[in-house]
Amino acid sequence: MAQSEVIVQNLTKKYDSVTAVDNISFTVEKGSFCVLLGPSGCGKTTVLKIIAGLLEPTEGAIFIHGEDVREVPTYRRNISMVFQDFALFPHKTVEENVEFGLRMRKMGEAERKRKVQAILEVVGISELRKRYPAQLSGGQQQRVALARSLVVEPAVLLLDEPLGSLDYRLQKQLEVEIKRLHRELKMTFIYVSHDLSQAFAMADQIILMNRGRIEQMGKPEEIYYRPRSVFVAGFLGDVNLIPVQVKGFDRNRIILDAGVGDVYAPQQEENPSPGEEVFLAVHAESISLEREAEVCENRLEGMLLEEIFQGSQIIYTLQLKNKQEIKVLKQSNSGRVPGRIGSPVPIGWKLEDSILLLAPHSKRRVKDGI
Amino acid sequence: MAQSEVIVQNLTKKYDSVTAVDNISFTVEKGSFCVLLGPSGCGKTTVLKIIAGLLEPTEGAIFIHGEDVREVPTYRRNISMVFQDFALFPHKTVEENVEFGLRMRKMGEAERKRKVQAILEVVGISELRKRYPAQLSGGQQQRVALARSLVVEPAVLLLDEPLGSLDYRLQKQLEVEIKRLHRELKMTFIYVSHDLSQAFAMADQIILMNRGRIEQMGKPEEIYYRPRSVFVAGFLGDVNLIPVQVKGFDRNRIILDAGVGDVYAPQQEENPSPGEEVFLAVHAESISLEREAEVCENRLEGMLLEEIFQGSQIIYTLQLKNKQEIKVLKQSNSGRVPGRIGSPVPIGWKLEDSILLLAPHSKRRVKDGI
Amino acid sequence: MEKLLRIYLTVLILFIYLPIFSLTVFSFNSGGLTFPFKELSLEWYVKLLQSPKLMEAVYRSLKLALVTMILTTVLSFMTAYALRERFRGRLFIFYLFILGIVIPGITYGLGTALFYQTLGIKKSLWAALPVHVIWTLPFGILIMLAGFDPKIQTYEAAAKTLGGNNWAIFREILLPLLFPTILGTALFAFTLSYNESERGIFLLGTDNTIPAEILAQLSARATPELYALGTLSTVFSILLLGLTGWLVLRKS
Amino acid sequence: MEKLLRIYLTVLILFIYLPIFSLTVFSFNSGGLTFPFKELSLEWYVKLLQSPKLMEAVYRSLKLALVTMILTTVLSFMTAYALRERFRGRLFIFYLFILGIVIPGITYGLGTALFYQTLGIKKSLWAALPVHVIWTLPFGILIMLAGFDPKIQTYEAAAKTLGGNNWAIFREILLPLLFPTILGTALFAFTLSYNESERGIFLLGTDNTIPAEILAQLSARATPELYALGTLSTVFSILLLGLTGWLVLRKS
Repeated sequence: MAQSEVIVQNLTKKYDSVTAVDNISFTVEKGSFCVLLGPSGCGKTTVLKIIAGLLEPTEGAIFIHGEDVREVPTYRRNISMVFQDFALFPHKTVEENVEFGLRMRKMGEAERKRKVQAILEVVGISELRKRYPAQLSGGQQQRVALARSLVVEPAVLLLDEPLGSLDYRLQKQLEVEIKRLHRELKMTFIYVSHDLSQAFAMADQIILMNRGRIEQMGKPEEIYYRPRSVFVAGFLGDVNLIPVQVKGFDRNRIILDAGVGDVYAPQQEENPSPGEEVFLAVHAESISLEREAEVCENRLEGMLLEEIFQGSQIIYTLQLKNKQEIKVLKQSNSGRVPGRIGSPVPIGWKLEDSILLLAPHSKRRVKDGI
Repeated sequence: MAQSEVIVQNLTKKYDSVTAVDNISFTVEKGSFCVLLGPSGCGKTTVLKIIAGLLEPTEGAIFIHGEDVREVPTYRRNISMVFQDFALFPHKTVEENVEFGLRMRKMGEAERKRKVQAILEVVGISELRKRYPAQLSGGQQQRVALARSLVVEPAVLLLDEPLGSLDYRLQKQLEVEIKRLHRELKMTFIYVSHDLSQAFAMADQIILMNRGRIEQMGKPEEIYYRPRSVFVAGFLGDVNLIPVQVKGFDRNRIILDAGVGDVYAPQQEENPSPGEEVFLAVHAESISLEREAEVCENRLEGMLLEEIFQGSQIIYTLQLKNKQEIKVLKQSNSGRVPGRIGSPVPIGWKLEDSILLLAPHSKRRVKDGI
Repeated sequence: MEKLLRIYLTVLILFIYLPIFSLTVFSFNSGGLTFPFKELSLEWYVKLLQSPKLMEAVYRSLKLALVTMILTTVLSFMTAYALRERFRGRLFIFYLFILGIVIPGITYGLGTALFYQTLGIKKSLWAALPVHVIWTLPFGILIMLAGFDPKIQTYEAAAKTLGGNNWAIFREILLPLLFPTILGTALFAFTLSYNESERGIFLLGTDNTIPAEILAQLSARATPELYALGTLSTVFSILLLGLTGWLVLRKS
Repeated sequence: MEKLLRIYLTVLILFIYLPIFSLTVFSFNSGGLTFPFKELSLEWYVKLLQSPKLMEAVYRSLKLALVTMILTTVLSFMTAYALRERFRGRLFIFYLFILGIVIPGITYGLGTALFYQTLGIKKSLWAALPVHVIWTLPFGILIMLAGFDPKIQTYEAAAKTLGGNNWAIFREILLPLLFPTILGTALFAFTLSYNESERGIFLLGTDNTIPAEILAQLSARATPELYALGTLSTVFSILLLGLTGWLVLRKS
């Protein structure tokens, strides 16, 4: 069994009357890549700062490498951290920045130089070592920040939205490099992000937070294919949320009234009662149109409202008779165009693509707070 | 023929020694949605501010609705603008904020009230009209900012990354709403963004800028399917750039040496000369794997390096024998898994999916400046 | 660490306020200047009110401070507004104003007296007005510049794109948003001017303001009604500063 | 609009500097105080150097200013460091310090003299040290607080996560980054103390600092070597302020 590197136990952080983090617990395994994901203000950065020792928790405990670090100051926690705006020391060169942590550890000069050189090569900026941060581009600064944190070989590397202030294109490139560094260096990474696609691209484990609590945690595929609440399904982006009422059961299916016809979901371990109002979530790319729709177990009819070109994908918006909108995602080279705007189009999806959301607050509207 | 609402003519803006905008010209048609797209620092916001009259150009002219506005102050230009951080007046209520532009136009109180009420309903926040900006969420503030700019019925609405400070999920929702407002109100919109998917989702016309110049302009599909430079292809994200050398011509094809075998591109109006080194761009979603690859005109063999789950899509990274990496994008429900990591996989794409890049700076490496 | 800082701050503040405290205590002592505190009484306060010379000086100080306040507020608004723009020489001009704080007060007063003599201007209360304004202006500019936060420039831009001309922007955006800062500047300027003595002393002639009068009387003999006056002035200054602080910081 | 502002700034600055200018001009006039400018000469500067009373006062002022500078710099660094943290009463403490600027100087000097009398402390040069520090400290704190920009807190956090303890952070991050601000504070404090007269005047006894000496001599008779001294002090203050400005703003 894998060893636990970081254990967060019943962590709570209150500011005066506001509860930023509300009694959360999780475990990060040694060598894994954990992403704390959630909308801004959900408390993810607070958790990271408490792990780093930059904030004190109101309640709860943190264990790093088996040690309770409640009384351990930041500089003896064997962690290091990459900040959103890099926080490179402006009065030190790249080399001096990277060397800082090693000097703090009283490492001899020869070994220091060797390690600095090695890590600068790993992140691909050894030719910049005499420059000052102000002379570097955003991407280069981020590489220095990574090198500076990695060179001390911490038990845990904490990353606080390290790509947040970079261009989209640069983000995508550095995502790949951070993932590669993680694989090569076999350290434990805890990465804070509000960007789902970043989390999917990098995480072994996603901890999805909302309003100071954990909504769901697990592997990216688990979160994507088995969202457990309307919040999670909504956060995934291209998921259709259809309000339905439970009508009854047949064989292995739950029969649901969608207002414009019956739809079906697989039976659950704990089934809802007939009459209950729940949400059905269906991924936009799981929905078939036209002829392909006719072989599906779930079939409805929509009217094509809109077709949005998105590069590699096209999003079709259709409307059911009760004004409910359905998004359908198709790869743009798939060549099938479902008729003209305004024309009726058959919609369908497989039984196993119906995700029933039974979570307690499933009746809250997704648009809440917007 | 459509009427031109905004004409930008040979516009240049210099700050001391830096040229932020370098002799650019373009035309925005009446009622269209134009997106100024580009990486940060490319000069797009400078262009917008010059159109608004908030900055003075060093050279060049701006025409709005046929009038040369060089000598016209901002407040008489018949434009309005939505700012990235909303810029709502903090000491005025929602209603007073929205009313501001109408009062500046000396509109009578009864008509003012009517118009404010109407636009608040259009953007869906009429119940918030007595609140102050600080009492609103980010999404609500953006709706107020939109209402405030729309209510004056400007000839042109300028939007400066209006969704930049919002959460991803909220961005996607408001994208749809801004697009809907544009369709319903039939105004001319000029929208600044660094986000390609936003531009694709909303634009009739994209003006892609880089280092103060226009790299390419046209409809989203034109830019996506016919990028004219390595910069544009790189900006599109999931495009494979393969360095090739022109070998010769057969029938309607150009024969290219990719180092690991020959590949083909359709002949151009202006063909490159044999021996010339150019780039071949192939969209990641245009590449087929395994059996499907075998019927394609372009065929190579790759080794599977990595498989990244991205929610609705999966990115496969393959490596050719010369270490060139190839990205392939598949919808995650397509069910085909191309063998194990490390196993050889046939790669293929159709002749018409080969895009030859002949632009002058096509030899610059894409990683430049990173 | 935090405890140490707390102790340090407490000691420092005690140290600053003890002199004021002793002045206050003795102003209520019927014995007057000498150490054994005899009896609590308002004797010196009554004497103060009965001294026409001192009361006239107070009245003059208030008049001068009021006019200084108005001029300083208007000028610091205009100066801060101008200094907000980036232009060549901006910092140089800023420092030319700040020099008003560090320049030796006595030298400046002396120079002005000489300058007036050259021009044939007579000494009087209003002759001291320019040096008062020049003393208060740098503080006013500093407060105003701090009040012009960068967001205000965005609000101005937004108002422009909505059709607002310069006057409308001043009236609808700048004035209401900067109102607390403007009032804060005014009160600070008033307090500074009311307490100023070094610069004005050579210019006032016989029209002594209250600090000048105190200085003049002290050269002769220290009377306890001056303690009463000092206590009142201090309380007044504290109240005005408190109000200033509340106004400047209320919005944040 | 821009032109108007330029004219306004020029007029205002001329107005501020003309008195200083006339002082300077007359200090080079062999005729001395009176209007018709006779002849350019260094006569008064030579007399100044030959006046042991004035030169001693200059020496005393420099000594006092130096010690005040050191204390103010250390205390304002500590205070600003403490005030950076958000804690209950933070603004209140900040205003308690700022009160040092607005409190009437004469009242404060008088209070301190009384306080010393109560404690039996004799008047002397060093007796004026506390009031000098209290006068310069609020300015020092303001400069330091402006220098502690929010990014510095991030650098400190980064240094902590890299294994830096408090002392290492002070030495490696705070000191080098704040060095210009610290030096600026020191110079500003020095200049303010060197030019201070109101507060110290009742505490110095016979150990007059130079502004106190000028004030004392002026009560008797204005001699032109005081103009020479005023001119020198002003030039000195301008140079120090220029250096301060350059130090504080160089990094931005």
